[in-house]
Amino acid sequence: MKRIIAVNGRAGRIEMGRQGGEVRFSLTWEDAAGSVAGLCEAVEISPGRWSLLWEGRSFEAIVDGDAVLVNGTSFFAVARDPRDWSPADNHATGSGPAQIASAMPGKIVRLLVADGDPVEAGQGILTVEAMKMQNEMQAPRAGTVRLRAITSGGTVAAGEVLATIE
Amino acid sequence: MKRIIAVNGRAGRIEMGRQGGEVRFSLTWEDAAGSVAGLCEAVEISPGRWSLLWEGRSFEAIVDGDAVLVNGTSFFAVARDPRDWSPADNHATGSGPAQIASAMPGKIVRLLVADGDPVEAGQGILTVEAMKMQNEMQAPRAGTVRLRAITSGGTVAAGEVLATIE
Amino acid sequence: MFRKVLVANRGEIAIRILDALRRLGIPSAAVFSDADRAAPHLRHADEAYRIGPAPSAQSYLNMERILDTARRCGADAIHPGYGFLSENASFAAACEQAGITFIGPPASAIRAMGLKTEARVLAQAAGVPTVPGTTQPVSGIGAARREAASLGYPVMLKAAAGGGGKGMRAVAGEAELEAALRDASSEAESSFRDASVYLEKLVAKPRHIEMQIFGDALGNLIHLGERECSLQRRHQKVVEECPSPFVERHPGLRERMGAAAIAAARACGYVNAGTVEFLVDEQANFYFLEMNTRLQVEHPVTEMVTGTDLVEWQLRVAAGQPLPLRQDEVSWRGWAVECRVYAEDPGRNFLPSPGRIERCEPPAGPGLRLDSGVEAGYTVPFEYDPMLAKLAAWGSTREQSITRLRDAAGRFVLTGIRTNLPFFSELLADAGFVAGQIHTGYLAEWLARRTPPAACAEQETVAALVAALASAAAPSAALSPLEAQARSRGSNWRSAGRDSLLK
Amino acid sequence: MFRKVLVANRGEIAIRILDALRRLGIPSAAVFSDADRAAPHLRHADEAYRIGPAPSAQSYLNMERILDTARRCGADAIHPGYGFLSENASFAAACEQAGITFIGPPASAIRAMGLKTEARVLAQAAGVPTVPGTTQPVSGIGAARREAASLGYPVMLKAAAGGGGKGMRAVAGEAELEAALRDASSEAESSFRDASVYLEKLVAKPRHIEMQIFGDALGNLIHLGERECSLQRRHQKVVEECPSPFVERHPGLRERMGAAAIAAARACGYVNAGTVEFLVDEQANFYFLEMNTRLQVEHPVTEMVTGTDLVEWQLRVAAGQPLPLRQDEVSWRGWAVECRVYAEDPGRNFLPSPGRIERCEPPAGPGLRLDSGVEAGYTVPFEYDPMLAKLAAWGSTREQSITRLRDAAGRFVLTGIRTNLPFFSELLADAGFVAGQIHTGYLAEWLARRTPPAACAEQETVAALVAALASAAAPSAALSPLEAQARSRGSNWRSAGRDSLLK
Repeated sequence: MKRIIAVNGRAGRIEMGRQGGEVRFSLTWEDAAGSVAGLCEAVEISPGRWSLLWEGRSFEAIVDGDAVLVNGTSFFAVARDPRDWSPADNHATGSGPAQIASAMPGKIVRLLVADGDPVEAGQGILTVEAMKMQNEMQAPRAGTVRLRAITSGGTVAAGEVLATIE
Repeated sequence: MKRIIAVNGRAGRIEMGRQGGEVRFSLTWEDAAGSVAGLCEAVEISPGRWSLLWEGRSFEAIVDGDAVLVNGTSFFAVARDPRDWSPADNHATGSGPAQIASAMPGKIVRLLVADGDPVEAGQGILTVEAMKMQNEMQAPRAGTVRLRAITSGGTVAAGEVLATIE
Repeated sequence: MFRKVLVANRGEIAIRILDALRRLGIPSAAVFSDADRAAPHLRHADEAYRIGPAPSAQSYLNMERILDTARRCGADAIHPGYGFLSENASFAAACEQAGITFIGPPASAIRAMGLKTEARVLAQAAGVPTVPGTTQPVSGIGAARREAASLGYPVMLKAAAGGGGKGMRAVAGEAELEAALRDASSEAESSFRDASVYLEKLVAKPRHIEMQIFGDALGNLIHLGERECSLQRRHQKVVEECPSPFVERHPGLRERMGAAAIAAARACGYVNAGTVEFLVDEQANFYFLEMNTRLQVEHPVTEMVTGTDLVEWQLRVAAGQPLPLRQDEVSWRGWAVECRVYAEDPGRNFLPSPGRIERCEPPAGPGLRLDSGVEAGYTVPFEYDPMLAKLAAWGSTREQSITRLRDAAGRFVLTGIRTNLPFFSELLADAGFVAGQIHTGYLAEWLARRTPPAACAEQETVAALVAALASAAAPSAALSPLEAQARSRGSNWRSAGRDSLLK
Repeated sequence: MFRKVLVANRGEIAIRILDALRRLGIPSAAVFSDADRAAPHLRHADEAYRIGPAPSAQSYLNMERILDTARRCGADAIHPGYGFLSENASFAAACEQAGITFIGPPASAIRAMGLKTEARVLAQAAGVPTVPGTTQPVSGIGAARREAASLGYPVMLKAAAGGGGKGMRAVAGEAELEAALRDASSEAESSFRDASVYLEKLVAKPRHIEMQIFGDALGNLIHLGERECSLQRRHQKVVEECPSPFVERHPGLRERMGAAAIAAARACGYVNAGTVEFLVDEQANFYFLEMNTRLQVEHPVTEMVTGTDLVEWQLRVAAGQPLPLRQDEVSWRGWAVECRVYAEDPGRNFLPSPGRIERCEPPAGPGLRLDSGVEAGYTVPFEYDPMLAKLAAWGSTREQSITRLRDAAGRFVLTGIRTNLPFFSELLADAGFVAGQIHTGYLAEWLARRTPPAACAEQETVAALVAALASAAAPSAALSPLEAQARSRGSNWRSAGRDSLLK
């Protein structure tokens, strides 16, 4: 099995194969800071909870969305089958209008511009409130703002695109 | 919705219907000790965990296999759609050879009789051990014992039929 | 005792109080907003009543609705917890008028301590020290020079109408005074349309140390020692401990601060649990800041060290019973440290992180205490504050209590949302904190200077392996690896971009 | 301190020790059998090594394999926990020979206390009282009359070769003696092929009270007070507390029992944690029973009341450090009660209930402590003992600690398997227990006389409603309602049929 992986922003490739109860693996980081290969025993104790024994060392790893909690330390970690992935996937974020997405779920407490307004880079577009804290979303570049169907007082989900800058 | 229910061995019938966020129900016990009808608000908080508000009172109920834990007290409670159930279902346990099922998962530590032996009521058939405790399974009535494919040292599941008395 | 007590709060403090009521055999009623139908606190109560829609103003702050609910369900007392209506004198008065016991101080005491300028005058009259300074605006540079000289440098210029750090200037010596006065006045003018500024002695590296006091209706007033709450972020306490390492090093200080706190409380006719907050300078001078006329968030550390149950005391005292202990029966054993577990992402500048909790597996073992408001499967709503739980550890020494708490923070598995637990794992290992060398500015300095710990290479490898193994079972990867590469989480707090949160 | 410590145990006690090692910064190694690959204790250790198949004899009792694992992983000390190899003098000696520190007493002390008859002689020689009686068989009815008269009635006839209650007769007065001697001898003959019987003073309604002692390698020996462990089922402790309500009522008794326990320990050159068990009669006479030369299951209640960490002490003392406290520095505060949470079904005569745990949601709040060996999703194996966790509560009074523990037992959600938590909810409310009127036979009497509480009609209705609501979502019902009717669960312990469990 081969996977392209990224752990806390560090990219690499991993190859592994089951060998009896054990997993033989070879991990190569793209930053060329070295590679690591070995044999470990990995057991999924209950859904999402893994126990790994690797050269005597005991690790607990818990899958938490796109993070993995290893002995209490959280790593942003994703893996993808290279066959499911084409280089084109990487262009999605690079081009087109800049998107303004909510960093957290919450309620829109203020719209600071109107749809179609010209905006400067860094200008406040709207304010989202959650848990008694307000977070101002700003224009990543200058342009014309296009508000999605949002209203002051409405609720938003984390990552929801609220506006674009054209 | 109609259900035939049994709570800690007490049988009854329940009819209920959603009414907005609330459930209107009517429960009749077969022992004629009364019936109870009312309106309650039932929410499944997370899978298997319920919060019920009934005339102001707040209850937490957790489904635990064929039991329901209500505010910390466990009730053996099953419900069945009357359409899925025919009176014939009740005859399964009444007739045929008597079954000897393991009361707990464990290991067979001793076979006390051989297949085909005549046995008295109450005679020990085999001994199952779990958690340092041994439990002797006895013949519920006199007859000829038929051992299933079991061996001393083998493991058994809870409720597994180990022998029959013909 | 009471026939039934309504708890006008939510979250961990509602559960703390509801559990105490159940243990005392007193029937309890919870209240909830529409956002809280699934909240755990309902299931710790005998009864639960809806009091309105999600916004606090229409539910947990809705006095009429809460009083009406209490009346209708037959409650003869209301416990307000902390926050919400707990320091609302009108609510306490409305309870009194309705013949319902408000479990807290009399409305008059809340009112006396509620206006901070009046509280300061009241404290001074009771002989409790306040930060030296003028209470009237300075009338010009000449007057400022004279008053600053009599206070002694360094001094602080503060806008009379001020707040939030605007119109404030620290002045180290007379040479800086004129320019500072000009700047502060100008900033005060533009911020508050009032150029008046006044002078206060500057307290360098102050500690925030507070005294827990308790009074009964028979006139007894005692203190239960101090809590050190100097670790603050944006004026919010994040770690509290009992006793204070500073007070421990200064014999007699606890007694002097305790006496001052009791004097302040007596001056306003205080009954029930209260906390007198002091600013303490490096020379062990202490100055009255304000009085919190309610149960404090951080009461567990006092309970652990004094062996008391302050919520039980609140109920008993509100029912007219005497305090369970005399002052000379109060004793302190060992040390307790508490951290406030919040739904916030330390990896993204402590941005709120409401949402569904997948796993909630608290640590267990000697000396640990958890006061929790959440459970696995619970969706933390975005409408209320981000506190999920309070995790505290007792130890026979300060070192042992810190070690236990740090270890527990690292082993607390709470997934689905982000929490500040990783922040505590690191902060509780900081040498300055472990040495007890803290002040109210310490945490901001620490956050600015800290170097994120290098990732453990073995753990990084295990994370990669498990991500790969898990992907074999269930292909997730909504992000491409290059997108993923742009994201990082965990220890990179300082570089997480500029602070875009508004208070 | 040690380079690395191997913990030769499993379950909650392995976790208790591994956590203490981690907090002290000492690298740790766990061991596991094939049945325990998924057990939580592996994940509390830095390293984990397989030591054999499921049966204890081939894994946790496999001395060579454990020693070899310690050598190969570089451990310089082994903590045996309790049970398994903890009281095995040969293992302690083998560790000593291999240059590995056995964290416990010297092999010689284990050996001296291991043979119960020798231990009794050793205690007598050290001036520690044992139950008065003959140690030689009585030679006939005349001798029996003389000896019984000198002991004073009531007396107990015991088979010299006996055990398990066979050949035992209680004798209230001389009139009963001759018949009782005949019956006892005859039963002894048929049970053990040895008709010899001897006489002991009968201790009526005895309490089991034990003293925690601790020694260091420098010759210091102190006691940490007593634990009352009189609530037993089949000679197994089920509830333990510190202090003992009986000792509290008898001024000076703690000091006398403590001195006796220290004398017994000193007589065998004791070092590290140990427990001297006494039988105590209603007149506060106490008699040496035996010494447990290891950490005791119920050590948490002593820790909670004395504010100590006995596992940490064990490690420090084993590393040659002196005891952290002198006798006059030991203090007791409040009360702690513990219950042993077992995988057994009180509704079916306490039948073992291994299997998969679905939910594991321990209670939280003031004064609670959990020492747990399990988690949600864990399958409790049938190969080992049924202890899942120890739940304990501290309170400033005995009443408060009992109330907190009872409440916590009732709120502990542990589903998928059956546990004895409902049994504790009921037992901890028993008036006799609450009054502290207990003895070693109390629990058997209580189980025989208890009336199962009537089901709460409202809860019964809710159970029916939720069963019906849940069936609408997922049709289960492997049983027809009439089959289901035959089954019942929960409170019907007494009528659960005859006891078919063999010891």
